[in-house]
Amino acid sequence: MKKSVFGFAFLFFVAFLLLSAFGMRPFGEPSFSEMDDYYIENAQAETGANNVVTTIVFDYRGFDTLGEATVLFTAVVGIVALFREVAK
Amino acid sequence: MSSWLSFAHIVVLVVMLIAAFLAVVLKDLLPSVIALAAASLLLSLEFYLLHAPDVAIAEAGIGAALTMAIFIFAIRATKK
Amino acid sequence: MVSFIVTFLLSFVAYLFLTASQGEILGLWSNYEIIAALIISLIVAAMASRVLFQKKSYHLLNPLRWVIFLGYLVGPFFFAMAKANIDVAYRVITGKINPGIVKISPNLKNDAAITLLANSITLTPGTLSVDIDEKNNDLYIHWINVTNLKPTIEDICGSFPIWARRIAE
Amino acid sequence: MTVLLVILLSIGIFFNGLGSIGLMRFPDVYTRLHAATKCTTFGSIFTSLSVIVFGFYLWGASGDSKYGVLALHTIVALICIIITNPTGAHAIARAAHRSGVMPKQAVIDELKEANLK
Amino acid sequence: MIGNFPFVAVVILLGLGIYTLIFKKNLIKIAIGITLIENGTNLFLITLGYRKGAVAPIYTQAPEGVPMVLPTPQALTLTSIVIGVATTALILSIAMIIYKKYGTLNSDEVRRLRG
Amino acid sequence: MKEEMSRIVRTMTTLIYVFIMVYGFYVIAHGHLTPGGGFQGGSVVASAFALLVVTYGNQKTQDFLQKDLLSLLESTGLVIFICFAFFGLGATFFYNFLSNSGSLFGSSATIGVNPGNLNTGGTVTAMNIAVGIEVLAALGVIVLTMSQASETIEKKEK
Amino acid sequence: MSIGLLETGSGYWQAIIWVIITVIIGIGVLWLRNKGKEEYKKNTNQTKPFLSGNPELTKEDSHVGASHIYWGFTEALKHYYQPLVNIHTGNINDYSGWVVLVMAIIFIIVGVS
Amino acid sequence: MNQLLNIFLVPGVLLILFMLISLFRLIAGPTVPDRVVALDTINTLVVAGMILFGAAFEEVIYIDVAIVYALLSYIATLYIAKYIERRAKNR
Amino acid sequence: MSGILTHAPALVIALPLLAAFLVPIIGRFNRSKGLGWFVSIILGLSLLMTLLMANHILSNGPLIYVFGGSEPGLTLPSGYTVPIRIIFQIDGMGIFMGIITAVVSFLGAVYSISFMEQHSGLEKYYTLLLLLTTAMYGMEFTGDIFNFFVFLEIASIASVALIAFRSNLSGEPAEAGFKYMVVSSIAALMVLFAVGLFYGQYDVLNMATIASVMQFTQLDKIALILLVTVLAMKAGSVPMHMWTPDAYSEAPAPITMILVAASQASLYALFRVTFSLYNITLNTVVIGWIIIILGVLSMFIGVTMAIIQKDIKRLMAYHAISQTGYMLLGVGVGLAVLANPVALESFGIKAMEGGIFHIMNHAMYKGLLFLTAGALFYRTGTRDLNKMGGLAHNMSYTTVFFIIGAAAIAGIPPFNGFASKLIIYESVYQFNPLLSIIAMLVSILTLASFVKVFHSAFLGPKLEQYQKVEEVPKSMVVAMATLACIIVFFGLFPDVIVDNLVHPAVMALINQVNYTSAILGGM
Repeated sequence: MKKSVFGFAFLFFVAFLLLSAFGMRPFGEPSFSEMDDYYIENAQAETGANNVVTTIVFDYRGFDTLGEATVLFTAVVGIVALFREVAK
Repeated sequence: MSSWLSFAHIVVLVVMLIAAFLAVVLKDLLPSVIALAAASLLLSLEFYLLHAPDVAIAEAGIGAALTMAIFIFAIRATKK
Repeated sequence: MVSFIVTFLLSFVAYLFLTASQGEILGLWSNYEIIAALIISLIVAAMASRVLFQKKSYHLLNPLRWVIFLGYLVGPFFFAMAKANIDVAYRVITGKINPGIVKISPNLKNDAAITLLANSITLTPGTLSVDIDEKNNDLYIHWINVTNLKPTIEDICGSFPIWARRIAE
Repeated sequence: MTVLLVILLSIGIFFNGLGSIGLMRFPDVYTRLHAATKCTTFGSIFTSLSVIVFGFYLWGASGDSKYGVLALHTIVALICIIITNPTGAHAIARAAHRSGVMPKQAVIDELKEANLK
Repeated sequence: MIGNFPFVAVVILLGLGIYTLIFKKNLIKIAIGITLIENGTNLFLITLGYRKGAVAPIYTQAPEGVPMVLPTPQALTLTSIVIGVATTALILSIAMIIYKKYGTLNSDEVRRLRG
Repeated sequence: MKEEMSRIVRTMTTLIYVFIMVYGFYVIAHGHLTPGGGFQGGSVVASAFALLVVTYGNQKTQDFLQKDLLSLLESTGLVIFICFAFFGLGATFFYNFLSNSGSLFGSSATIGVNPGNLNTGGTVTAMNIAVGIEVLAALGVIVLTMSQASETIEKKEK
Repeated sequence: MSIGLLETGSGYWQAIIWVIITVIIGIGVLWLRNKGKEEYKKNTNQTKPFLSGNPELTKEDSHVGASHIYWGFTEALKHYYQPLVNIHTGNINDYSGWVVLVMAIIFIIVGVS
Repeated sequence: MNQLLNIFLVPGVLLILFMLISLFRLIAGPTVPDRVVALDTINTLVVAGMILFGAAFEEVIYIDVAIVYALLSYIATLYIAKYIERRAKNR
Repeated sequence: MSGILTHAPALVIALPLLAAFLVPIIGRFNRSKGLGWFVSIILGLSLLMTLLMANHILSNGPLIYVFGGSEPGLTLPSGYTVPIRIIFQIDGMGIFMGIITAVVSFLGAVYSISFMEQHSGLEKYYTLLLLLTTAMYGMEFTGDIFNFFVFLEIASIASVALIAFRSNLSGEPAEAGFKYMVVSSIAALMVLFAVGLFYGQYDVLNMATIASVMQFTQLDKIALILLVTVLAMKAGSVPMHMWTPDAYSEAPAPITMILVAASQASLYALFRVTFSLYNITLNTVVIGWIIIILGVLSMFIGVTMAIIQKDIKRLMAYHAISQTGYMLLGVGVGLAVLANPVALESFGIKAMEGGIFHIMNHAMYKGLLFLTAGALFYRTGTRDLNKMGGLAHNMSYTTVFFIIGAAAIAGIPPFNGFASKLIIYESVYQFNPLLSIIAMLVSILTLASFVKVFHSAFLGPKLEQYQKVEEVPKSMVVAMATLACIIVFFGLFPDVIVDNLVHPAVMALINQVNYTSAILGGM
C-alpha cells in the first residue's frame, strides 16, 4: 500500500522532471553568459593565472572554496570523532 | 566533426546510465560498487568530452580511487 | 641517506620530465620550474624514500642496467608482445583454447627481477602469471595453450629470465 | 604522414576491439584476462604511439613546444598503462583463484595442488 | 530528444538515485543512491556550461581563436564533488558504526527510534 | 591473517607510489596553469596513501605514515589558507593582494594563449598549495581511519 | 504607558498591566485565604484525607507514571492515534518517500493552478 | 591540419563503442572477478580514448587527465582484488 | 571601530572558523577545561560583533560585503550589470536570525563546559560546535545562492557528526545521525539542482540579481517547488518531520538547542526564497496556502504526537515541530495576501510579525526547555519520563526554569510565547477564523502535555534512586538563567523587540525592491 503510493509519487516526480528536461534550452547553447564572459576576458589580467577555473575557485569565489575545505574538515573531524574509540 | 562528437556524447551517456542502473539493481554489494565505479569513470569521460578537464581530474581522483576505497572499507566491515 | 638522495633524484627527473615545455634552461624549463622541482622532490623524498627502499639494496641504481632495460623493452619484449597479440587474435577468432595452470621455477632471488619477469610473462604469448610462491619465487602461470604438462622455462617465456637476471640481479 | 598515422591507429583499434570481443567470447576469467590485458595494452600502445608520432612530427615541423609536450605527456600516460596493467591483471587472477574461481576446461592446475593459502 | 539527451540522462540518474533511496533496504545501497544523485547534479551543472565548438577555459597552450566554455559551472562542480566525497565518507562511517552496534544494515531493523 | 598483497604488486607499488606523489604535487603546483589545483592534486596524493594501505595493510602502513602528523597538517593547511584570506583585509577578505605585485607568485601573465609561467597567479597559487596540503591530509586521514576501523569491526565480528 | 504596549492587529496587549492585575488578584486571594478557619493545625487528624475508611496510600504508590497520564485521552482518540503512530515507522526509506510524495503533490497543485 | 585532427576523433568514438561491448561482461559476468576484468578493460579503453580525444581537440593539457586515470584505476583494481581474496579467506 | 564594522560580516564568519581550525591544534597540547572557555570567548566575541552589526543595520540599512573585491561595497564591476563575486547582504531579517544564532550558540558553549566534561574527544566536539555556528551565520548572511548551499552542507555535516557524537555509548545516536544525513543530503542536492536551474537560465548566482530578472518560467516553478519542499523538510514540517524527534532526542542537550536554531535557519531560507527571490512573481495564493497547510499540519500532528511520548526530549522535539507550524502559519498568511495590498496592510504584516517574532521566542524557550531536559539527564542519567519523579525537591533552579519555559511555550501570559501567539491568533482570525481556532486548540494541548512532563518529572515524592541528586553545576545554571531572563524580558516588553527587530525584518522580507537595489544600485 505505502509502497505503491510512494511509487506513484516517484513516477510523478520523475515525469515532471523529464518534462522540464525537454523544456530546457538546447544543449550547448547558453542563452546568457555575461558573468562568465567577464571571467574569461578579465581573469588573466586581474589575477595572472592562466586557468580560469582555478581563478574562479580561489579568487572570485574563494569564499565558497573556504566553505568547501571546511566541509572536508568537518567530515574528517566527524569521522575521527565517530571512530574515536574503535580505531586507536 | 560535431556529429561524431554528439554521437560520442550519447554513447558515453548511455553506457554510464547502464552502469548506474546496474549499480542500483545488482543484489550483491560488491558488483554494485564495481558498477558504481564504472559509472563514475564514464561520468569522468563525459566531463572530459564536455571540456571540463578540471572536473574530470577531480572525478577521476575521487570517484575512481577514494570512493572505491571507502565503499570497500564499509562493505568489509559490514559483511555478514 | 642514500635512499633519500636517490628518491630525490628520481622524483626530480620525473618532475622535470612532466614539466618540460619552454624556458631558459636548455630551452625546456624555466627557473621557477627548477626551484619548484627541487622543493617538490624534497617533499616526495621525505615522504616516499622509506617506501621505495625497504630492503636497502642499491644495485639497481647502476645506469648500465637501465640501458639494458631499454634495449630489452624495444627489442625482444616488443617483438614477443606483438607475437602474443597475434596469437590471442587467432584464439579470439577461432575460439581454440587448451588452458591450464603450470608452475615454473626461474630461480630469481630479487624482487625487482621477479616482478619484471612476471609482468613480461603477463604481456607475452599465451601466458598470465597467476600466483607467486613467496618462499622460493616460483611462478604459477596460466597458459592458454598447454602443450607440455611439465614445461621448461624456455617453453613458457623464452629468454626472459636471462634478461631479467641481467637487468635486475 | 597521414598514412603512417592511419596504419598505427587502425592496428590499435583492431587490437582494442579484439580485446573487448575476446572479453565477450572466452569462457572463464583467466582467458578473458588474457584477451583484456594483452590486447587492450597493445592496442593502447599503438593508438598512443600515433599521437606521439604526430606530436613529435609537428614539433619538428612547426617548432611549437606544445606539440612536444603533447608527445611527452602521452609517453608518460603510456608508461603508466604499461606498468599498471599487467600488475592489475596479476592481482585479479590471483584473487580469482584464491576466491575459488577455477579455470574451465583446464588440462592441469598445479596451483590448486600447491594450495598456497 | 537527441539534442537534449544530456538533460534526460541527468533526470534518469536522479530518478535512479531517488528510487534507490525509497525502495532499497540496505544502508550502503542508500549511500550508493546518494552518490548517484550527486553524479546527476554534477553532470547537470557541467552540461549547463557547455558551449558547442568551444574548449576548456584554460589559456595554457590552448588552440588559438577558439571560444571557451563557461567556467563557473566547473568551479561549482568542483566544490560539489569534494562535498560529495565528504558526505559519502561520513555516511559510510555511520553505517559502519550502526553495523557495529546493531549487527545489521537492513533499514527495516535499524529503527529503534520510532513513534 | 596476512595483510599484504603479493610480491609483484608490492614491488610495483613502491615505484608507482613515488610517481603518484610526484604527479600529485605537480598537479597542485601547476594548478593555475594546467587543469588541476589543490583539490585534484590533494586527492591524487591521498590516493597514493590509499595505495599504500591496500598493498601493505594497516600495520605496516603506520611505519610510513603517521596519522597524527596528517591531522596536524590538515589544520595547518586550513590555517594557512584562511590566513591568506585574512591578509587581504587591507581591501577585503579574500582580496588577491599578491597578483601583479611583482613579489612571489606576483609576476603578471601574458594575456592570451601562452605556455604559462609558474610564478603567476598571486594568492591563487598560494591558496592552491594550502588547500592541497589540507585535502591530501584530510583524505589521508579519512582513508587511514576508515581502514583501521573497518579492520577492528571485522575482527570483532569473528 | 507606551513601553510594553504591543499592537496585535485588532487590539493591543500590555503585559505589565496584566502583571499588576495578577498581583492585585493574588493579594485578593491571599486576603480571602486569611479569612479561613483559624483552628486548622498541621500534623493533626485534620490533614488526613478521608478515604471512606480505606487505608491511605503511601507516597510512592500514589505517584502516577508518565505513561498513565492522559490514558483516557489517547484511548478515546484511538482511531486517530492508531494510523498516526503507524506512519511514524522510523524507517529511512519512508523518510525519503514522504519527501518525494510531498514534492509530487505540490508539483500537481502548482501544475494545475 | 584539421583533417589530421579528425583522424583521431573517429578511433576515439570507436573506442567508446568498444566500451559498450565490454559493458556486457559487466552486466553478465557470472562471478565478481569477471566484472572486475570488465572494469579494468573499460579503464584502459577510457585512457586510450582520452589520449585520442586530447589530440583531436588539439589540447595538450587534456592529457593530464589520462595520466591521472591510468595511475588511479590501478588502485581501484587492487582494492577489489584484495577484497575478493579476503572474503574468500574468511568464508 | 569603523574598520571593524566594515569588515564585520567577514569577521563574524572568519573568527569562529579560524578558532575551529585552531582548536584541534590547541586540544593536542591542552586537554583541560580551558578549551570550553576558549570557545565560549570566541562565540561571545562573535555575539558582540553581531550586536554591533545589528545596531548599524537597524539605523543605516543593509550591510553589503563583497568578498575579494577591491572595496567591500563595490558590488558591480565597471561596465557590467551582474555581480561577479560572492556578496554578503545582511538586512533586517538576516541580522534578526544572526542574533538568535549568536545567543543560542554562545549559551550552548557555556552550557557545554560542564555538561560535556565526562566525554572523550572534546576538542572534536568543540570544533564541530564552532563549525555549526559558522555555517548558521553563513546561511543567514549570504546573498549568493551557491554559497548558501555550501553553508547548508557544512551545517548538515556538522550537525550529523554532533548528533552521532555519543555513538560510542549506544547505537541510537548513530541511527539518528544516519537518518538526518540521508535527509539532509537529499535536501542539499535538491538545493544544488535548483541552483543549477537558476544558473542555466539567467547565468547569475547572486540572489538579488536572480530576483531582479526572475520571469517565473516552468523551470523556475520547478526550482521553487524543490526549494520549498526541501527547506520545509529541513525546518521540520509535517509530513517530512520524522527526522526531527530522532535527531533532537539523541543529540547532546546543548546541541539540540543549537539544532533548533539551525532548523530555523532553514526556515529563514524558505522565507528568503519565497519572499526575496520570487516575491509576487509566484502564485502567492497557492504557495501561501501550501505553506499554511504545512504549518497547520505541523502544529496539530506535532502536538498530538507529543502527548503520547514517554521520552522527555522526544516530546519536546515534537513540540518543536508544532511550534514551527506557528511560524509557517503566520508567514504563510503574509505570503498568501502578499499580492493584495489592502489585506497585507490590515493583517498580513501583523501575521508575519507574529510568525517571525515566534522564531526568536521559540529559539529561546525551546532552548531553555532542552537545557532543562539536559540538566535532568545530567543528574539522573535517563530521559524516560516513567523513571523520573520528585526531582523538584533537589533541583530547585531547574524546576523554576522549567516552569518558565513551559509557561512560555504554552502561551501563558506574561511570558514571550503569549505575545507572539496572540499576534498570530488575532491577525490570522481576520484571514480565516478556522486556522486561528486550530492554533488556539494546539496551544491548549501544548499546555496539557507540559503539565504531564512537569507532573511526572518534578512533582511527586522523592524516588529511591534519586535521593542524592544535586543541583547542576554553575555554568549550566548560568546558561539556563540567561535564557529565562530573556524570556521574561521579552514577555514583559514585547513591543521593544517587535518594533526594533521584528518589524524591520518583516519589511526587509516584503520589500523586494530594497533587496535587489542594494546590490544592483538604484532602480
